Amino acid sequence: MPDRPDLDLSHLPTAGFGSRSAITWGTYGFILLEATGFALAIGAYFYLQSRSSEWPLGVIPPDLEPGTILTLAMLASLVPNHFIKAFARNHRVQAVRLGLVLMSVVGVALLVIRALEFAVLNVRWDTNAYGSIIWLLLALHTLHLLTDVADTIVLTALIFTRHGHKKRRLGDVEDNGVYWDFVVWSWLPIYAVIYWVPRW
Amino acid sequence: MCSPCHKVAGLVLLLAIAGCEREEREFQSPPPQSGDAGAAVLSTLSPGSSAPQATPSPTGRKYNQNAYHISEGKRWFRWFNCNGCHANGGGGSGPALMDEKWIYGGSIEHIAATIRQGRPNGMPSFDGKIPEQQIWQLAAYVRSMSGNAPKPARPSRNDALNPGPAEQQRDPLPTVGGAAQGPR
Amino acid sequence: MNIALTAAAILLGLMIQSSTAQESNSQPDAISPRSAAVQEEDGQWLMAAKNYASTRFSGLDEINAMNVKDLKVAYTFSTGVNRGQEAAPIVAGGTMYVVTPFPNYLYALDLTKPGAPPKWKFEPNPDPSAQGIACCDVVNRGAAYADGRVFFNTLDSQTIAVDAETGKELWRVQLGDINKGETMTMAPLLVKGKVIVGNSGGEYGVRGWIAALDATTGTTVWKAFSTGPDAEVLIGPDFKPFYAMDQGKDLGVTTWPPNAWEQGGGNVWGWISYDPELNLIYYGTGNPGPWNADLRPGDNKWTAGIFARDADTGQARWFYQWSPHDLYDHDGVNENILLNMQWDGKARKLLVRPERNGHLYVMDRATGEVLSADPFHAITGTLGVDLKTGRLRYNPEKEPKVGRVVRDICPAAPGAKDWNPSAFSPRTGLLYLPHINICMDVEATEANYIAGTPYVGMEVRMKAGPGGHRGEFSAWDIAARKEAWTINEKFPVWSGALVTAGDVVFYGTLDGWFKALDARSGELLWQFKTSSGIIGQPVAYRGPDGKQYVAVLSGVGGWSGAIVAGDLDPRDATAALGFVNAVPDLKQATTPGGTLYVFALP
Amino acid sequence: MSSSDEGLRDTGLDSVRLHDWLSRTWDHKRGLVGWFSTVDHKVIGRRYIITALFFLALGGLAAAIMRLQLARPENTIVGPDLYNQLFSMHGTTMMFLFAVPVMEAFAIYLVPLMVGTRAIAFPRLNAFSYYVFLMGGLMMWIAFAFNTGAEAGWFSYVPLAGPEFSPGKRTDFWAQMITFTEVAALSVAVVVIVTVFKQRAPGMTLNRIPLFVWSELVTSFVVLFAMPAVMMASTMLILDRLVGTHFFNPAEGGDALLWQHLFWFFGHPEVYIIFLPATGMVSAILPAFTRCPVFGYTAIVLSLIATGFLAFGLWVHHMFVAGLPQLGSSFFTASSMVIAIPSGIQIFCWIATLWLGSPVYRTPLLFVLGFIVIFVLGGLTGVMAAAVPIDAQIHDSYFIVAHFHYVLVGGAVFPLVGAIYYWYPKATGRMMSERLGRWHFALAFITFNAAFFPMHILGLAGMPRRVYTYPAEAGWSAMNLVVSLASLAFAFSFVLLAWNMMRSLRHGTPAGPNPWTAGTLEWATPSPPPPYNFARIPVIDNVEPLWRGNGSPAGEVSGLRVDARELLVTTLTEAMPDLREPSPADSIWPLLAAVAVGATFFGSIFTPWAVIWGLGPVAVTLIGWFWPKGAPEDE
Amino acid sequence: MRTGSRLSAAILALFLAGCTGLPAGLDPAGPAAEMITGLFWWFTAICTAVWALVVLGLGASLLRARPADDGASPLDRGSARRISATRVVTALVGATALVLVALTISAFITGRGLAQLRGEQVRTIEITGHQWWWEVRYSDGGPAETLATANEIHVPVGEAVRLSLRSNDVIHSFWIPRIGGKQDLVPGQVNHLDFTIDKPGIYRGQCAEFCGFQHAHMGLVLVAHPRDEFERWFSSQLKPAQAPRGAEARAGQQAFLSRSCVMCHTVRGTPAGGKIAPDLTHIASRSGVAANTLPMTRGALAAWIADPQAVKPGAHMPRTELDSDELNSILAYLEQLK
Repeated sequence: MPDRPDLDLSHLPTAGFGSRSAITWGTYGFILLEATGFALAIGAYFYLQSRSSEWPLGVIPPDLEPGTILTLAMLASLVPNHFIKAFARNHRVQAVRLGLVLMSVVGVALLVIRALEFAVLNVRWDTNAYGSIIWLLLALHTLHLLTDVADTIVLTALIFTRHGHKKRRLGDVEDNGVYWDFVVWSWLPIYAVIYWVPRW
Repeated sequence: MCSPCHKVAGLVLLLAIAGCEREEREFQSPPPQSGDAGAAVLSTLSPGSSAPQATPSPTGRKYNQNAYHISEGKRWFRWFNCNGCHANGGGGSGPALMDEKWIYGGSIEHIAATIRQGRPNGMPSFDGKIPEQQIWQLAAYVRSMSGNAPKPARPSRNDALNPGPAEQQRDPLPTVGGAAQGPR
Repeated sequence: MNIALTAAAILLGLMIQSSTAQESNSQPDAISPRSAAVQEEDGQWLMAAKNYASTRFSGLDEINAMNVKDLKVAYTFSTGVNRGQEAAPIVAGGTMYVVTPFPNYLYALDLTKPGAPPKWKFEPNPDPSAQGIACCDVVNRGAAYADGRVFFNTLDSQTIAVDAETGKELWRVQLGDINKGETMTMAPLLVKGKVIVGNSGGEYGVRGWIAALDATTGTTVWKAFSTGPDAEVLIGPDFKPFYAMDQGKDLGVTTWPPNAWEQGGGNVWGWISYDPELNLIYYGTGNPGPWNADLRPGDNKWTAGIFARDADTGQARWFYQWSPHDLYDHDGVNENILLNMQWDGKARKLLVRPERNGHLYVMDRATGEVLSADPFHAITGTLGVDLKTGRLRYNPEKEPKVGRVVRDICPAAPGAKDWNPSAFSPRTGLLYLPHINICMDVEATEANYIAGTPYVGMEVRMKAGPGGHRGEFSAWDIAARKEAWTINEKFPVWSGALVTAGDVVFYGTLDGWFKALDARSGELLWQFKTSSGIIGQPVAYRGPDGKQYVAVLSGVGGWSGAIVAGDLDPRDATAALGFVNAVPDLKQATTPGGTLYVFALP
Repeated sequence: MSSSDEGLRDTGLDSVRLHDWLSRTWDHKRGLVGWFSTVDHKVIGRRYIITALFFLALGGLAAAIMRLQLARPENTIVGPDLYNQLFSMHGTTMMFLFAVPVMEAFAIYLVPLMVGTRAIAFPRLNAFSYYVFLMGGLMMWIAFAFNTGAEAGWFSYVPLAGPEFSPGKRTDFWAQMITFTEVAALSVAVVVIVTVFKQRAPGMTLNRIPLFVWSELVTSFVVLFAMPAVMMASTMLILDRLVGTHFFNPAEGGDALLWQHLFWFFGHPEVYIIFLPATGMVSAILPAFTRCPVFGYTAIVLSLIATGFLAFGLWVHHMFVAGLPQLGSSFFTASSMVIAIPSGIQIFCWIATLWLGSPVYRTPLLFVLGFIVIFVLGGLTGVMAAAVPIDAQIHDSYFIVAHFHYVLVGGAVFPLVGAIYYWYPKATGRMMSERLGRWHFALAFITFNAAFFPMHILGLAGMPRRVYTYPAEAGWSAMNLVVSLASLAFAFSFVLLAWNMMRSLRHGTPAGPNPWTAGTLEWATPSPPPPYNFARIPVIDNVEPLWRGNGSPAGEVSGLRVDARELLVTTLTEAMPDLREPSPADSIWPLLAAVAVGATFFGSIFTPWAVIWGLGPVAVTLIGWFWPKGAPEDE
Repeated sequence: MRTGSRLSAAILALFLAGCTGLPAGLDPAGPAAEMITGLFWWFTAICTAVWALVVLGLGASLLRARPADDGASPLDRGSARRISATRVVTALVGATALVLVALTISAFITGRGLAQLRGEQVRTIEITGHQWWWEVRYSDGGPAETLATANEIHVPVGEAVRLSLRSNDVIHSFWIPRIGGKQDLVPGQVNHLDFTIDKPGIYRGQCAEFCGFQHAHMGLVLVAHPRDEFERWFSSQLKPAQAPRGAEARAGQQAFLSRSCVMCHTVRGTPAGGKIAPDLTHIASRSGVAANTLPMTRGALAAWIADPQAVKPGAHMPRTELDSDELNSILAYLEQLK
């Protein structure tokens, strides 16, 4: 093949944010398939509800307090998360570091509240199908929460090393923020289903 | 090859054999073996210094480990109205079977003998009414109720009203009372 | 409607209200609950229900609401059997007769001597195998005394007559076959020289019957089955049931799938009352078998109902079915209290029945007409009784289904009250009711009939009813058709009740308290902790020393206490046909026992 | 610390030095660790294809034994227990371990080449997915060898697969290994989507994407939405079996049909996950052998997308006789009919392509022609099955067995075999034997029809599916014998293929870069392609870029680093150059992570606590995977 | 080519030898089945035509005469004909859509027609699927007309029948090809299948949903009688079992009641009341044993009782150790249970 360099691309940047970056699209892909999983689990919940003459099945609905506190805390965490994403875009490494430390602490705190949530569901997973499906929903979301909190902690550690200044790592910070948004927003329908649907 | 490799290989082989035994679906019982019932000794007491000998039978071992036999036993347990008296292991007019107490011995040979012969305080004798293979299957299941069967072979819940944690989720209980225990 | 008419209607309503209120205030004389079935008070206790009217009312008034707080143990006696003690001690002359659960020892205690030492002990030696076919513990509900003889049943289906003085056996007859699951646990009733007995085994597909035995020889005078052709049920030309649903030929066959009546239950293991004026005995029939109602389409005559029979011939006079096509194991064997009183302004011969389905029935005992059926307990399983047709209306949402758990059926299988009898005081006009406040989740399953093994077809898981307490003890005003008072108990109340002319009500609890309440207010006046849970029937008698005594057997067991008596495992919610799940904490509250407690004022 | 802007660029390098540099940068290390560390999509893709074909052989072997058993009435070669395991393993293997992986494997191998990029997106995730797939598949078959094979069918209907009726660990293995292997499928889907979205050669606008790439893109999206359903279902199943949940226990508020809804919400799209890439293969093969661009490019792309959407609207037609409300069934009849339209459009476009072009009858084209004849028949019996009254009669009978083998073997395996003949020279540098190929085609085509056509009649004669034997009086014996003989012959035709593939590896005629003078970019690289794929990334102005006058693309780009793995990232729709992103180096961590995840899944078959124990190793391996090592190519 | 045609001729011959007349699925025995069969043939005709046209089109496109290669770029090949090709393809797609609409509508019409066949007056028969046999219950009349039998359904000709289908264990599927259609038996719900039989006769079917080891041997038989014959059958079935006649049969009854038979089977009128296996009260009146795996002959019955696991491996009927006297007496007893 003859060498015919037509298009010189050496001026192109080596990292981008948002939809410019391939990694972000990968994150979107995983968010999409996980959201599908959530949607199916919620669909299974309503399907089981439609097949039962009473709901919940012979037990009282979960206590509201821990779940509601967690929901509010998660919504509040969207604010620092938003700023961390903006700091990362603007390459403000120190601000990103502080923000990630904050998010790690918040994440761990949320996991603690989540543990309390399991305690007040008022039903065991093996009591009946209602118990099974709400445990599944909560466990499914907890898995995502846990993953992202772990991810945040690792990222926090990473960003304090020399890699912290790499634009690419800041892109990772942004992706982690995007994923956190997903963890928060996906919680809202699950919260509604676990805590409010049995009260209708 | 290094000796740890041998050990690992040996372990894998053992697991594999266990898996094969556990999953075998043996529909047809071989003719009853001599010594199957001989293992049952109901008392730990014996005059003199030597303890009574209780040797587990190969039949007992086979049924004890096999998931299919145990699950068939669970089926017979309902079909033959064992659950009428013993409920799902918690007992009723008959004693609880999921606990650690065994009036007439807790080895599979004892349980099989109890089903076969009946016991004086109300346990009917099913000799001739329940074929030998099913007796062993029942006995294996009854043992699994107190967790005394390999966990992967123990049954899980039924598609029925939930009576509590299934056999698979129960912690194995030591077998107390009633009989001399063979090594198991 | 115009205003005047409305005003008149309201006025009328008020008048009626105030008049009934007056009536209930002016008791006890305005209602005359006495009937011929109530004998004069003689200080004895000859039959479990005290009298033919089954009032469990003692005319003794030495112990009253004022002094009951001083009640002390006079003596105790260990029966030597640690199973459920459901019997009523029988007092005749200077002797007390106590029959124990299996192995059904019969003790005679000499009341004339200090501490009431045993006079003799009779051991009937029933077949131990019978223990395996007793659905709900190896209980016995008491003996009966007549003419110097004591009669009682053994678990392996024998009726035995013993000389009251010497303890020598006079006769014994084998009435049932344990290989079919047949047992006997009920207290016999002596009527006109006949011992009336019935069998148990509704959970084993046993065909129920009642029989009258000659008291001197033990030979069967008549025997009436609860299912099958009219000839075997002793239904003849005299049979005049009030409601159309009970009229027809061979309903004991045609209301069953072919041959199903042969394993149809309807056992007679509860209480029998007797009206000497009408010469009728009244008794209930047990649940149809199996519990799974899908396997026995039809009304399943003559189970879960009440028979009135001629005491001499056994011929049925009328029948009424509490639970046609019973869905919930509601045996119709509870006590029938016979009262003569004003009803709707007319003097009537009544039969009062607190039934398991939670309704208190008031019936005309001459005709079998249901006059009222008021709920005395929280009910979800049924929607009331249609007084026109006499039919119980089931709640379609709570009908057990095959393969699906139906939740929160109230009352549960033991009913709002089980066999544990209530007591009626003519002084207060109140009926004192032990309650079981338990609901259940059930799943109907396939049921396999194997003779001598249980035939149930239902997975049951019981739990505390509304309010979370599992028992209640209440007083029901029969005339006013409403509850007078109620107190909650932690555990189901499985003991009988006793009321005395001293206006004190006695009952015991599963965790071993023996309690005395003010009969009018329900106020707790006195309580004593016995060695084990109480499921027995308290009695009152006048001792040879002229003092009033109150006696009760303590010893947990029965269906409700099976978890303790049988050492069952609470991890299995279905243990003891589901009862264990309702009382998983009972093992922490009490232990097995078997002790007679007798109380007196110091 | 070096800035990435400082590396050595390809600008001005002559082709020899360019090759040296790129080879040094992109090639994987030698040795066992190197072998397990490679993230080269061609290596991974090749392993994927070979593994999938290996599972095809196992699945085929299971089928052959089943047909031996069914050759005569009341035969006793295998008993019901083994037979049930065999057909369960056959279905599970063919669907989960062969068809989906092989279709995704072709994407892994070909998509980066066809879109003109040096590596697949997320190459480590790609490698991870392979190890997951391999371990999942192997564990399933090893379990079978130890008498712990799936026994409740590939569809594992509860309650038969539930805790009460499937004792032991057999179904546990099935459920966990399904969840596990679907992790692989989902990972590949994300990888393929991002590769197509962000790594296309400059100028490859949406309407210049090769149809095969389109089909894999749509397939990947279908995977993304469908696979979570089966993972959810199999997770519920294992929970029911292991920890006593009640999802499928009707007594406690669960529902047996919930399984079917979830399973078929995946299971029907699954058919299109297999079929769509096959249509892409057809659309790739046809132009090469008709010397004519595919007729109706836009129509075909829209058909692919429409099929992808509609695939989710017809799962209920697998449940027409399960007792669902009438109205719902009518809707699904209509939707099942509608999906015939996009398929019809593609068929007509292909025939039009043949009409317009000048066909050259080489083996790949023969298989495509065979595909059209067989698949159309299978599609039409599918239309019959979409009608509720007819389905009520033929459902779960051998008619349906015939139908879906016509669709899946005819619709996917025939194009796949064609694709093997077609791309074999690209992957190996040698041609397969044409003579043997023609024999193979003739044998496969005839024996396939002889094996599966009579099944239609068997089904109508009342023979249900999944029976291990049948009575002689039923009158099905003669036809079953024909079916069995033909099936064995059909199985033999694959031996020819295997022989041809193995023999040609050594003895095939050297192929050169573009033996078929095809038009898409993969033919612009040497055969087999070097680790870096393209010495210079081409610039595209056409859907068949190599069919321009001189047989090479419209242009090339420069300015990319050669001393570090660097990719050109382009914009989503217009494929304008946007970023030069680094591409990860080889790593052993994906393998370790797959082992950790695999061990967790394996452990969870025996105890739910394995999930907790497994979290640690999984976390460690994932951190090891993502933590930058400081080597320049990682930056 | 020649080998191909020879082979197809051989296949055709085998088909003709294999089945007398039409396959069962296409030989309707009642109006519902007739409608389904009609729809089937209509679909088959259309689909065959479509397939033939496609294959013809394919052949034509391959065989059409082509001008010599003009050496132009393949990109430009056929561009002249593209417009006409577009028209043809568009038309074909339109035609496809029309055909599909027609087929969909005809499917709906048939579906509605099937729904309308359900009259008001129907006889309901409850079918319960078990691993691996069919429980059949008639409970339309009063409770005393409730009848339980197994593996054999009797219906009167010309009467609308509604099957009420449920399962006690796993999913089964009820399928008798000649009465048209099938319906699953799903635990936890009740499904229905409606049909009418026109012609008296015996119709065979079997479970169509995989249900475990003996899915292959879960046969059932439907017998359609004229009405009066049906009534006779029904009333004879309602009667309890015949008392054994003869010493051997009496011994057989004793053996039956004292061995494992009594644990599972019912013989009405005796203490045997097992409900987990087929009701044997009138077993000798049925045409098959072991869910119609074997014909009702003494030999088959003996084989089945002597070693059920050899006939149906994995079935729930165990082998009971019987000596030959016991076996013979039990056979003698069962043979009298007409």
